Amino acid sequence: MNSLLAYIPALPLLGFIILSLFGRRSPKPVIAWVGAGTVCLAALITIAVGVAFMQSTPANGAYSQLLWSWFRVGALSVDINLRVDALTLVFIFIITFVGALIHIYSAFFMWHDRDMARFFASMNLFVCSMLLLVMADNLVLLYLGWEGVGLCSYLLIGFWYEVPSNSRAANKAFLITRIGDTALLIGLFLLFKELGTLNMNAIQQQAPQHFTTGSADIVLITVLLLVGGMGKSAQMPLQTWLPDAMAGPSPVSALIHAATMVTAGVYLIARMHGLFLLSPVTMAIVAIVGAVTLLVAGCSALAQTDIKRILAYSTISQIGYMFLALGVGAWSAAIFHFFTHAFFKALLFLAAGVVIEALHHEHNIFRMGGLRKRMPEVFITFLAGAAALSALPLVTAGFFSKDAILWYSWSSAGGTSVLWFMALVGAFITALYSTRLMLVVFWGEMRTPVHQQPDRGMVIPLIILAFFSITAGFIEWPHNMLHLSLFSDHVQQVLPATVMKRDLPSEWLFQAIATVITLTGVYIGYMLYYGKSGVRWQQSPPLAATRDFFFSGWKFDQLYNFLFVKPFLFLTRVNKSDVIDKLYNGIAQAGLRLNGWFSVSQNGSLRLYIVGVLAGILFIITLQLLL
Amino acid sequence: MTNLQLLALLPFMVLATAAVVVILLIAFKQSHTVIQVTGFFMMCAVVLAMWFVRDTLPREVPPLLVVDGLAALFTGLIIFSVLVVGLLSYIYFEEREENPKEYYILLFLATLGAAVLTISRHFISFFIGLELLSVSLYALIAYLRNRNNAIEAGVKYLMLAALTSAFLLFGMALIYMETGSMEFTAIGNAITKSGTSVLFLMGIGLIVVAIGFKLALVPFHLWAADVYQGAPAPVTAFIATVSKIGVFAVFVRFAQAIHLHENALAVTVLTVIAIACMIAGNVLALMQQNIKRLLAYSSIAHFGYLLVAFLSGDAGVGAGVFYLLAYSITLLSAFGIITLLSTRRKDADELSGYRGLFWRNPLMAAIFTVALLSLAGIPLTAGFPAKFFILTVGVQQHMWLLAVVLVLTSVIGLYYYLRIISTLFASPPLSPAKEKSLHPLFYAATYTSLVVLMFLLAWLGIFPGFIIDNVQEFLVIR
Amino acid sequence: MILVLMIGILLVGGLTCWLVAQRYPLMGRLIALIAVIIAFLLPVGWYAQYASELTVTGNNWLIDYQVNWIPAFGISFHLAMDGLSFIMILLTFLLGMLSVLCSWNEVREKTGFYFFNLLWTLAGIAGVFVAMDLFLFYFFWEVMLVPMYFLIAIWGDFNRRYAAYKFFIFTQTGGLLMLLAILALYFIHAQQNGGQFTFDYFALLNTTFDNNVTARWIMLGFLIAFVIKLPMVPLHNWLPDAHSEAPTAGSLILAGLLLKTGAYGIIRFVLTLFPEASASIAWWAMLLGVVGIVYGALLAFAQTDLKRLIAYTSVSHMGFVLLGVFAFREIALQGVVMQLLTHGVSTGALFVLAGMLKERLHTRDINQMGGLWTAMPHMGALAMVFVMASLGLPFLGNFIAEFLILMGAFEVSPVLTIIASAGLVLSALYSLRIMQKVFQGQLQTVSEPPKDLSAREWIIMASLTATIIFLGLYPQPVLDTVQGFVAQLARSNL
Amino acid sequence: MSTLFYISSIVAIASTIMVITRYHPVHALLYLAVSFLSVGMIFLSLGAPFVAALEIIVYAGAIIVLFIFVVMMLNLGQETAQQEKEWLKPKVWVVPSALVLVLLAEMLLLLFTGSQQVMQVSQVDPRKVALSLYGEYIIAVELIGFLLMAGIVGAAHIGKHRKPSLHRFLQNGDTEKEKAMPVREQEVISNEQTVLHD
Amino acid sequence: MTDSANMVLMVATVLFALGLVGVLTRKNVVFMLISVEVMLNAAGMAFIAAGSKWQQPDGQVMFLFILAMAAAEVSVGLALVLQIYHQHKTMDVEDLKELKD
Repeated sequence: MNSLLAYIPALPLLGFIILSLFGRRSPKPVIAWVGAGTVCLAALITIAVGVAFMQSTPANGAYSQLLWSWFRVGALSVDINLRVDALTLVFIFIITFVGALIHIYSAFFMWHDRDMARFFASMNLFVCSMLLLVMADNLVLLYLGWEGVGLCSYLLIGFWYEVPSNSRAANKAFLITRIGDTALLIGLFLLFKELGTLNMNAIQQQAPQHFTTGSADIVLITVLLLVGGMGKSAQMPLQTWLPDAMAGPSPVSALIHAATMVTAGVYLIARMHGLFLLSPVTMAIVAIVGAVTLLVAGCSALAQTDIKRILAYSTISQIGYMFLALGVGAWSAAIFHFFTHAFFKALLFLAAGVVIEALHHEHNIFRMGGLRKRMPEVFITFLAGAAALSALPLVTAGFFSKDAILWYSWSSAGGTSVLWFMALVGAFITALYSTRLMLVVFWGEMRTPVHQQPDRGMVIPLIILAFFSITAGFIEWPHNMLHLSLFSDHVQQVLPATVMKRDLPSEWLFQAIATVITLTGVYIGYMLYYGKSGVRWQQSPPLAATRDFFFSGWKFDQLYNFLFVKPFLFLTRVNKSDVIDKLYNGIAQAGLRLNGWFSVSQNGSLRLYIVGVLAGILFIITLQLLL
Repeated sequence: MTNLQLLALLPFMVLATAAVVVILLIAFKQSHTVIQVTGFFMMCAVVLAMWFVRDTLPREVPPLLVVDGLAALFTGLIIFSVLVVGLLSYIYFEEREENPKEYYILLFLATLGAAVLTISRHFISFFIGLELLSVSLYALIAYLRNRNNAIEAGVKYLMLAALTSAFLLFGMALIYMETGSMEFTAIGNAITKSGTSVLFLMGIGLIVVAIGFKLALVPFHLWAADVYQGAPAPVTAFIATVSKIGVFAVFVRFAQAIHLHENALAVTVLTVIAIACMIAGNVLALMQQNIKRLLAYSSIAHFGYLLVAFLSGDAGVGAGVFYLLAYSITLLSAFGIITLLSTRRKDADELSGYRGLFWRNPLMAAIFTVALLSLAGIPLTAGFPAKFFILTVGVQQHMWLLAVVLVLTSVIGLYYYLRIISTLFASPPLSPAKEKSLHPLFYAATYTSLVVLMFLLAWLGIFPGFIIDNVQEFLVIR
Repeated sequence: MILVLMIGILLVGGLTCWLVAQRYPLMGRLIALIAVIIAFLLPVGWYAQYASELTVTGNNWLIDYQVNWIPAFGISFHLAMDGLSFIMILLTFLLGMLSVLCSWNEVREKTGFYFFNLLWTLAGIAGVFVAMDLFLFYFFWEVMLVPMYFLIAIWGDFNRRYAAYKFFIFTQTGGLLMLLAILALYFIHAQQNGGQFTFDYFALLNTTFDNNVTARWIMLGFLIAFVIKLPMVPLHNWLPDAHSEAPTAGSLILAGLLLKTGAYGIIRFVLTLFPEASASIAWWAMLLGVVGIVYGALLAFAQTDLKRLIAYTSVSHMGFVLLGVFAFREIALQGVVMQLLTHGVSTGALFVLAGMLKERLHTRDINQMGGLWTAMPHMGALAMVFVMASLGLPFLGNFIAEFLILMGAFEVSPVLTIIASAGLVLSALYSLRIMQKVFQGQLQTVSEPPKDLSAREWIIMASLTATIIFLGLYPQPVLDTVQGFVAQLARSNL
Repeated sequence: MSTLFYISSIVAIASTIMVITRYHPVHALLYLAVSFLSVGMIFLSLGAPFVAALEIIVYAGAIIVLFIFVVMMLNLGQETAQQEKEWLKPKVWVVPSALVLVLLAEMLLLLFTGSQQVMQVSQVDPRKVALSLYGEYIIAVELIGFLLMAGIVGAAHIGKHRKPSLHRFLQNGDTEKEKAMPVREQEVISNEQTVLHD
Repeated sequence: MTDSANMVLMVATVLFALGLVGVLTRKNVVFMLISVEVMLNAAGMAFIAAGSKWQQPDGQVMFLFILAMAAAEVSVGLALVLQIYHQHKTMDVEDLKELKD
């Protein structure tokens, strides 16, 4: 199996190379086949690898394949070495499998776009980078994938580059994640300085001996890694790029900004759990960041009108859950939520894409409505996704993963009631905005006519994803219901089990509360948005103000604009022509001025020249007198 | 006077004869061409004579003269320069209606004066050589007397030269008064015996005035630009090279004899003068639009550099000689171009006239460019090793201040050299300048000699070793 | 001998170009191309033949050629090549070939003289990289300036004369100070070794300084020359003007090669000749490097002139070099060498792109561009590659370089490295701005859209792209080649 | 002897002051003659009768005549005096004079600090002068001949004027000057020949 | 001290300075030439004094040469004066200012 690993990222890479070199002159079917086919093949190989892995776990818990030595300098030795263990397997499965579905969907979705080749090239490159990210055995290679996905995200957000706002959004996404990336890079330096290696396994092994728990170094390292994760995963306070990133085509949002790339932060923290466990402070920070983010983003999602932005905020919020889980040490719960979330959020985005396409690129949900009848397949799959998102009990995958997080946020050693409460409020909000989305888009009267029905090729991926949105949760049941823990058993080959508090109340109680809250959310949403009542109640001034506040994403953009962008622009504008240049020009000017003064002496007057001679002799004689 | 002494003076006698021969030729109403060719061969004869007598050196001709390696070097330089100046003069003066014949008398007399300076070891020969040079130069500068500026330049030069001659004489008198001798070596001995006195120093100071005037050192430099501009181009070349070489030669000899470098006062004065030269020369040239003036300013700066070598004492003589050689070749090629481009009415001294020269006449512009680069001290040209050697001796003698000033001021210098160069290479004006077709033979000869000069510059720039070795060999002859 | 031949071919080729082009204007470029290719093949072929032997002996110095030049002053014509030199020579001729190709159609008048200057500049640069006699080094140092001056002053843009002056005067100031320092070193060495006057690098390596102050002053003389070339803030002001006004090939050579001579000089001379003195100012140098990174990035972001923008990015990138060099760590020094290579390639490529854009649009103002991806997708894609290289994206060589530099420097000064890393964010800012302003947005041209790359341009860009990707994915050969020198350097400076 | 020296010194200084302050050129030249005469007296007092004579013959005789000749030829008379009067405002001369005064003061100061040994003035008779002139300094004499030749050729060339109306005068001027030194030039050439033959 | 060489020298110095004043203050070229003659004469006087002091003929020999040189100089100088007068109709050196920066 080892030798197969390289093909997983290599196939999409091949697709990228073919498409970028010959894509413009290739006919569309070729593009589609190359673009989607390579990823599908990768998915097949992944499944083969996965099956082999399940059947007989390799000796050291991982497959690995050394491709070539990247660079070796002194003590630093970095190889291009792929490594697949249980955790990676989950990720590459999602990446290739969901990725393959999205690629298939895109083949139809992008059919009419003249830059289809560029789209698939970027998508393939993305898949390749993302695979490298999760398959890397050392942090530098991880960083390569990390930046690579950033690049592809940038390329795809700005895919329709003719619209200036799109390229602005792309830049913003790249820059904000870059801040995180840089922090990550510094973390790497610090790690290397301390441990002398960047191999992740080696780090995990050496860290406990090298660092004492909670020491400044380890806190610093983990915080830096965390910041890196926050950037990629759009966590507070680096979350502002994700809503804008929706400028890209819907499949992009589905793949990159919902299913895979944005969870890279989760992967990183999970992967580096050995370090994080040594730093309780950072763990607490992770949890708090996650909790705060899920609330803030959830509230923002409530007020959005753009369908994709709702989903984007929802994504931020859901990743907040994952962070929360990571922070309280519920490693497998976090990864499980990533697993289920990938399906339903990808589904929601793809479905939204179909809707938007069908309504002449209409993004505003309040100009949609009544699509239930017109687009039944879409409606049903969307409903499955929304249900999973709002975690309707038992029947959706979202319930199983989110419930675990809620439970652990109280019960794990790192959990507290506050975190639990925040998560609970988040669940309520999630249910509320999911309901709002469903009701406004699919019920009510039709405000924009549907002008085309989705292709079959687009619907099939939707159905497959909907299926998984419902059923993916069944592999992992809460302990008190069913003793089925396929997922956590698998993941815990790599990740430690969650440490629990003692003397906990019954888990049933929590599940009941969560269920009630979720249903309440759905109900209130139904009350507020069913029919035409949706708009009226928002007119009162305080509510409107709150709505606007939420709508703008808690004014983070404005804040950053004021704090960073404006001063930066001011600084660059003021110094556009380089102050230091003034200095040299000043010297040159002084030279010319001096020339002017000296030149006066050359006025052609013989008598002045004689005075010059006199001055000279006076100087000499005076000097003689003085010496 | 023994035969050997006479033999040693043979080159100088040939030089003197040249002047007389020219007079005779004029008397026999020979044409300009004949005079020119004869003069050329006479100068060649001087060179031959030098070659002929080289084995008898060093030879003292007490009390006035001494012909040694240093003298041979400087005289060689002078004769070389005069050869080129003579060649340039033909084209230049033949174009003008003036009678050019007496010019050669004066030219050779001035050369004789400069040559005498190089071999003088006595105040009298020093003084007479200097005056022979000066008096001939008065006439040479004002030679084209119908151009107002020539007369003006002549008067300025004459007045200042006479004034500084008076200073020189007074200074000499003071020294004589103090030491009882006018021979350099005797003065040196007297000084070592009794130490320097006030009068002696004052005398030195006054002599420095005269030398400073001739070498156009600050603050005695004010005439330079006006005279360079007003004088005919070949004469300017002569002033810039021959006259300065001669004066520098005697200054070196004098300074060596009286151990000037051990005198704190003199060193201080010369250091200040050197710095002032480097700064003033370069700064004055910055915005100059007239090439002849600009070269005047640049030569002020260059003699500031040369003073650094001078101040290094004996170690610097070799560097100084090399510098003067490089400088002379450079200036001669620059003035050669100016001469070639000058028209009947006006010298080609306006910078604007050079615009785009490279595209009209690449060879000429190339020669000029190489000359300017050499002045700026850029490698591949003679100016670079020259400046390098000076810096070397400067650093060797720990004259950091001078070395740093030299470096920084040559940066200023770069600016105006580059300014000319970029003018040469700028897009040419629309009207094409007409080529001269007069005197194809001499035109070609001048051209060829300028090309030879350019290659000399390059050769010296790349392989200065040969010359340096030879200079060192010559300097040992003393 | 091969080194002499290599330089000689360029010099002779230059003259031939000039002479031939008088009669046949279009022949010049062909001769130039052939000359550079031969010069390129000479060391490469030589290396291919002897590489195996070299690794066995472990001798750093691959070729050593020495003849007397001016014996009176102890000056010899001493050329030698080690791994570092070899790498720089390769870069020189790679970019040299591309610069000839760049000028293929751009320069239409005075071609002979143009290629003469181009080849002589290359010869000077090549000479700088292999000269092992300080006088000879200085000689070549200056030789590369003059033709470059002409390239800028004659074939440059509107403001060319100003730029050319500035370029020349800045670099010459440094050069002359270096000359002073060389002389001081020469005499100190002679004093210690009983009057044995020599400018030979290997001999001077043994100079010891009994006085720290002297050593520091002499070292500063060298350093200033090199950091002006590098350039280091606040001595960088010649660069934006020179780069933006130079013709494309000129910018390519300036950014790709001339700046590298400064870094090469620091590594080769400052660090080896004055280990203690350079250690004593290391922190300040690193600080200035970091200032350069940030300051250059800020200015790059502010520019609207495309070539100027790219020029300031060079300032920023070269800050990394300074930071890395003065960290004295093997990792950082390897990074510096990588940075020299990759920056040469990536920034060179950006300048080539800017030149192509200017050829098509007749402007360098990015506000007048926009949406060019639509018209020129290939160029857009290639621009994307190099923009990404400039912001240090992995896959591409610049990342390796900056990563190694920062990693090495981090051990020495974490704070400075962290600030330098902020430069990475800033580099993203200015780099993306290029893409955003030039290639994204609506196509602005009213008339017919500009044509995409021609075959010749493809060759240029493809070779650059291949190089940068190769360096990004498999930099080990380069690292191994310079390993010997760098490791020794790091050891002796620790 | 000393009385003669002092008196003639005072006369010399006084007349020199008059020279530089006169407006009329001829007046100035006359004072110059007086000054030269008194300097000749000083030479006499210093025991140098030969040069005292030459001073009077050449300076007062030849050179001043030359000046007067030019002054008369150019007709510099009352008009020039008037001009000079206008030019010589205190504004013009105060500063330079002050500078020179400073110089003078400094030089005198230095002279006073110098050695003060008493000089035994003794006659240096013309014979001694002549012997050394035509003995060891013979080359200098020849060179001075060349110097005069340069002066003559130069003056001849520059003095020429192309305007026909003035041509005659100028021709005269040249011949006059040539007449002033004909002997010397002959001397020069003969010396040259002797040297060559010896 | 009456007959010390210094005394003569002082007189020479004074004459020299007076000549210098003349050169500096007069604008008429003829007067300037006259003043220069005064200076040369003063220098010659210093030589005579020095010659007497050392009882050598050299001082007087030098004086002779100065004399000859002064003559040559004056002849060229006056020729120039003639030209100036013809061309400029003035003797004022301040009018000779065409050559300048």
